[in-house]
Amino acid sequence: MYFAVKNMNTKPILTVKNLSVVFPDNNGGLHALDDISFEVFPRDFICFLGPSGSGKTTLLRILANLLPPTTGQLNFIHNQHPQIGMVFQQSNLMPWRTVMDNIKLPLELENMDESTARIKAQEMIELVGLNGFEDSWPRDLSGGMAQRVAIARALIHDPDLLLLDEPFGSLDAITRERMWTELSRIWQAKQKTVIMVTHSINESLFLADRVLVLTQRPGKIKFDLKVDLPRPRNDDIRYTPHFGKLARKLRETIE
Amino acid sequence: MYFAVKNMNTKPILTVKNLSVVFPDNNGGLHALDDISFEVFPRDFICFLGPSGSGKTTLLRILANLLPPTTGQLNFIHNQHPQIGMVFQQSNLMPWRTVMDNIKLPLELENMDESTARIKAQEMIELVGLNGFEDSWPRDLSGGMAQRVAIARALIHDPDLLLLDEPFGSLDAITRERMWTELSRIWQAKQKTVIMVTHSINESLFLADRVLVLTQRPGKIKFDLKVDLPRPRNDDIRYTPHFGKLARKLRETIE
Amino acid sequence: GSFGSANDANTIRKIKLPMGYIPNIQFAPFYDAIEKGYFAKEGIEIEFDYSFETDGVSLVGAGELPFAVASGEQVLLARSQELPVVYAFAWYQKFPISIISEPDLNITKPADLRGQTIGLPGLFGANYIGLQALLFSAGLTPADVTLEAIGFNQVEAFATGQKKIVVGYAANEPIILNSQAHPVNELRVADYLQLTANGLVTSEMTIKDDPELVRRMSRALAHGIADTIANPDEAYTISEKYIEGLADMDKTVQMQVLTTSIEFWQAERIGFSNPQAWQNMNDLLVKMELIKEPLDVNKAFTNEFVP
Amino acid sequence: MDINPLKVFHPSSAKRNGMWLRVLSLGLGLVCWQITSIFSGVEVFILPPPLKVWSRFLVAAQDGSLFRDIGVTFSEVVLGLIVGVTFATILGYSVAKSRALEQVLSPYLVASQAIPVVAIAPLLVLWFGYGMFSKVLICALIVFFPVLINTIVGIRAVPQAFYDLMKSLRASRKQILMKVEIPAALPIFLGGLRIGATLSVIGAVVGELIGSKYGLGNLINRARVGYDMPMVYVAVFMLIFLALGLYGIVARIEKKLLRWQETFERLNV
Amino acid sequence: MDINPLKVFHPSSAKRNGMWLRVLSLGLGLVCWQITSIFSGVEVFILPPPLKVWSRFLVAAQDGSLFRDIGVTFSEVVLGLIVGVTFATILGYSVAKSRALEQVLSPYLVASQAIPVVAIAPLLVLWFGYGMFSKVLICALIVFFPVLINTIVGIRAVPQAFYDLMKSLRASRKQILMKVEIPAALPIFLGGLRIGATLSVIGAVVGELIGSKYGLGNLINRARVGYDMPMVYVAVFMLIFLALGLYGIVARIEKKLLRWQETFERLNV
Ligand SMILES: Nc1ncnc2c1ncn2[C@@H]1O[C@H](COP(=O)(O)OP(=O)(O)OP(=O)(O)O)[C@@H](O)[C@H]1O
Ligand SMILES: Nc1ncnc2c1ncn2[C@@H]1O[C@H](COP(=O)(O)OP(=O)(O)OP(=O)(O)O)[C@@H](O)[C@H]1O
Ligand SMILES: [Mg+2]
Ligand SMILES: [Mg+2]
Repeated sequence: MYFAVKNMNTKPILTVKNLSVVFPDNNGGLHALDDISFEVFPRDFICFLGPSGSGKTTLLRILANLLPPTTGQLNFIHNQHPQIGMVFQQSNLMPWRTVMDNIKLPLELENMDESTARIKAQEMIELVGLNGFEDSWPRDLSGGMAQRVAIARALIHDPDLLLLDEPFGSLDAITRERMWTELSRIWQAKQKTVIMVTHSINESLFLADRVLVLTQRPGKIKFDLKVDLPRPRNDDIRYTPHFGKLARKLRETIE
Repeated sequence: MYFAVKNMNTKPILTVKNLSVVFPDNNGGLHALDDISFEVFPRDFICFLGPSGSGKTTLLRILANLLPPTTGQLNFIHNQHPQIGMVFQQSNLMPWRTVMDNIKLPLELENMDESTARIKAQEMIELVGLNGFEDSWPRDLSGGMAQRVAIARALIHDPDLLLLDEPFGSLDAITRERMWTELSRIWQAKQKTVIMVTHSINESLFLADRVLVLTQRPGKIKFDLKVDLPRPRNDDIRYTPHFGKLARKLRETIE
Repeated sequence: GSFGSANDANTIRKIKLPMGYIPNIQFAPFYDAIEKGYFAKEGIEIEFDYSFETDGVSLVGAGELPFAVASGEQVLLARSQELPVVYAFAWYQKFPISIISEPDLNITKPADLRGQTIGLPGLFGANYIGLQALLFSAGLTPADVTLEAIGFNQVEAFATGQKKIVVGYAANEPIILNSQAHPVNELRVADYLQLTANGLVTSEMTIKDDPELVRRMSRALAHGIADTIANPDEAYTISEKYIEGLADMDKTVQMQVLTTSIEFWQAERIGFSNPQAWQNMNDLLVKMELIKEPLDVNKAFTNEFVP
Repeated sequence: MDINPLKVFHPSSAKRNGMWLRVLSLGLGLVCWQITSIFSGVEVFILPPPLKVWSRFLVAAQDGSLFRDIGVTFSEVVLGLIVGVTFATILGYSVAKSRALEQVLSPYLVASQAIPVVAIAPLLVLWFGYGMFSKVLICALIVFFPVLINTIVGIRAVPQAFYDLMKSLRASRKQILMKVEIPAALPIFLGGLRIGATLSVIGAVVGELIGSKYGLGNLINRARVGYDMPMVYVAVFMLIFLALGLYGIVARIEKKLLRWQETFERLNV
Repeated sequence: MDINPLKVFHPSSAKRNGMWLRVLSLGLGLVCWQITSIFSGVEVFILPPPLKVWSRFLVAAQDGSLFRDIGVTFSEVVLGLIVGVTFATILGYSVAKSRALEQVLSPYLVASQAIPVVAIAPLLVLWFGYGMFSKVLICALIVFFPVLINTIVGIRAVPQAFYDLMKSLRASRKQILMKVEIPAALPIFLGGLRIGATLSVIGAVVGELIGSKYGLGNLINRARVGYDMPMVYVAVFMLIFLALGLYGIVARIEKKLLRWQETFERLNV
């Protein structure tokens, strides 16, 4: 058992400064995010918590370079956008690709050769428990199965930065906890940086080093919680007093 | 405070007998549901719990008459399909309708006059906390907001039977609990029957009279739990020993 | 089907007349005859129909219409396919096709065409038949020249120098080209061979059921032609009423079209068909393999109704 | 890494830009034409310069006959469009809903497109006369197919989820049609209508060439026979304006009904 | 309430049904035709009965000239289709991506459709000669527009979410094109191709009518001038078969590439 150690002399790989987003609408624009600033260090696991409509998805879209901020800055280390694995809030599978082909898409984009790609994809399929559905079309999957395909797709190309938008939202308790454990394992083994949006306090405490809570629209950072629970965390940790204390703190800020 | 009383001499409004579903596939068909039988009484609030892919959505689709079962029977009282309000797993909003128009769709189908419909829709919009977004297009909503629109749409026409497929999946803790309370209130006030699919043990215990647990594919009913917690239930009930006991029971069957 | 017959002279008979071409100064005799009441006097009211020649002949053959204006070879071709059409009145006495060539080529007789490339609308119709007739008259065959199908764009092809020899109507393309300052040499088919040309076509049924109608049509038309020949200026003025846009066109050119056409209408007895011209046409079509075996030309035309 | 500030979208400025671009593009076209007609060496009576066409237009406009021709062709085009679109939509919807119907009808539908009008002209004339009716029929025939195909493609692309929703609400067939199928198929259907609108103009001209008294197709014929090339161009331009007008109407309808799509006004495509 | 057992779908039996339906429908069509030609009172040389057309076909097939005409028209149609589709796809894609380009080009694109070929035939002939090229050009021109419009509609219908996904994976423009835009726009694009395939046949015939030596359009002209109506019908049928063949190829491609759609084979529509 060890503690996640924040190495204070590594440089942040991402600095977000005074970020705001205004969407055009009919009366003066909709303020989605307001003056967001934070830093992300290598190997951080950050969770964003916040009410519906507080701009969490918008923030992830900015980090993934899918949306330019209205004002503010976003700086990646070496001014270079890292390789990203993203799970969108909707599973976002291509209906013309089978499960297998959806999962190996990122490898295809890297021009990996077909047979290696298939082997890797098969591993991911096993990881998310979808053996036997390799050749199914997305339309024939259940909601949770589609989400698992999306998770597999985000992880397969071993990205530096994982951006996860409620990735476990429609998974049952068991599958969800299995995925938590898997994600922790991958994060520790492969030295990834993870930024994840979630609704679940338990989930954020189980997984994150740090939880950032956003306010109601326009989203501002209301609370920055360092999660100093020992790792690896397992199910028992939820019944420890420290966990309870952190959970209560989060619950209070949210309310 | 009172207990939900099962009136044993009322007749079931719905009897499901030996229901099975096999989807065609390339090797012998995919068994989604196997030999499902249960009865639903008026004013029941039933939750289905089960792992991803166990056939929960399939079951709701059969109850809504969207899919014929491969074998087995489904009998509604008086052989008449009741009026249904359904929340789908995907929010299923029509992209060419604004929030307001999406919510009042069921009233339009009943040919309610426009002004009354708008007033009712406005009430629902307030209920789900979307004031100010009446004229937004679905593409400009956040995931949770879209889900709330879908919930409003399912409730607006005051249906006899509510079929809810993970309706609160992508809502944050606060909104979710507000919606729980609202749903309980509506259920009690308006004498509805509710069949709901969920992943959350807490959610099922907080809301249901009865929790049915499905097995891994093919889905069979593995466990039928009567939830004899007093109503109205509020947040405190979660910390009572009886709640804890029921939760542990469910957790054990699921694992 | 059949159309009503038996009219007394008092009732006006409405007749739809397919002209085979769009309104044009060449139809001046028809306009003249209407304007001066020659048709009305015969109890006939003409409604012009400017559609394709073959459609008109088909409809006459089918008994749907009593008359059409068409060329002689059409009658033979149609009869070879068992359409009972009969040519009752010869309007054009001479075949109106010309070979138009650059003066530099110095083509003055059909034999000069040997080895040349010739542009014509297509390998069908009056242009094709006229050209073949001319080639045969000089002992040439189509194999001795190169034929290019260029559509009805002879003027453009010639004016831009794309084709140095084209086939066209004597009363049309050469006049237009001259008016655009393009001098041309012209070989007229009519100068080498007598062939039957445009006239009034009717059917065996009409002749049997209502010979009087055919006679009356012929009479009115003969008057129109005679008057036009006698007084082209008057006919031109009348035509302006019937031809949309004629007033906007270059009058000297159009007048020249009319006077050139009149050369082809001149006859001792207006409307009379020359049996030799029919025989020649028959032979030509057989030679061109457009009809399999010679027809009895005497059934194809009649001079019985010529005034 | 600096990222550009988000540009808030101004619909009015975009519209103004569009206008300018269009005017500029048309002006450029005219200049090109003038230059070609001067330097290409093509004779004036084959490719007249724009000014000559313009003055021919002024003359023709004064005597009123031009407007009668425009009126005739316009009526044929619009009537043909209405008839063709009506039948195509009804049939397209039925075919989209029934594989069996498609099997039975598709050979005939394709065949109806491949038959050259000239070939069946005598039959058309026999059955429908030389009047406006036969031209409307030809327009309708040529409009029919694109609208049909796009109706089929549009209806088949309607997501199953919306049918489920409507069925769960016990919607009638008519309600499903009105509230789901029409709006969902609209983008593709309107694409078919765009194609149909321009093809209808072709149809009218073809019909008029077979045989007619008035109309712009007839005017072209008349002018060509008189070697009045400027007039041919005037007629061609009237046809172009007719097509542009119809197309513009469809585009306007599209803009209004498909506001919810607005792919362009989204922030990043 | 009893509910019918779910019927498991058998693709092979559906296919067999389709064949039968099609044969039945064609047979019925022939019978109708024979009856019409007997009882309608229309003369044989305007509407010849099927048997007469068949025997004319046998005669024409023997001397080989029919196949030369078919070959010529076929080449024109296919080449025109290839050229038209290529340009339409490239331009449609560009226009779908740029509102400005659309503003500049759309008047010309619509205009190009409204210009009757007959009116500019002399120019076409002048610039492109009398050979196959000008016919291919006309085919391409008529094929162009439907494919263009459907490409635009198709590309614009691609969900934003897939662009987001591809961008997050740092896909290149080409990869976005190949892996998202083409497959997503395919159903609508193939609809355009269906329309284009049949229109291309019309284009070839129109082109041949302007001036040609060979080809089925030319054959129709020749046969009509010779009052050989059965031959006209033989040529018309060859054109129909050509169109049906091309359409069939597109339908086959569609079936193969759009397996994932399979709206029909879904359980409840
Ligand atoms: N239309 C279909 N065709 C073929 N198989 C299907 C179809 N719909 C569902 N299935 C299969 O049936 C099984 C049950 O699916 P269902 O959607 O009912 O699961 P679920 O319990 O709702 O799961 P989740 O919690 O992940 O939403 C899955 O294995 C799925 O792949
Ligand atoms: N493209 C857009 N145009 C206009 N408004 C938008 C757009 N995208 C998001 N918004 C608005 O921005 C706000 C924040 O949306 P966002 O999707 O980031 O919320 P969220 O925190 O992810 O919520 P949820 O938990 O419900 O998914 C919402 O009010 C939404 O309506
Ligand atoms: Mg979100
Ligand atoms: Mg489900």
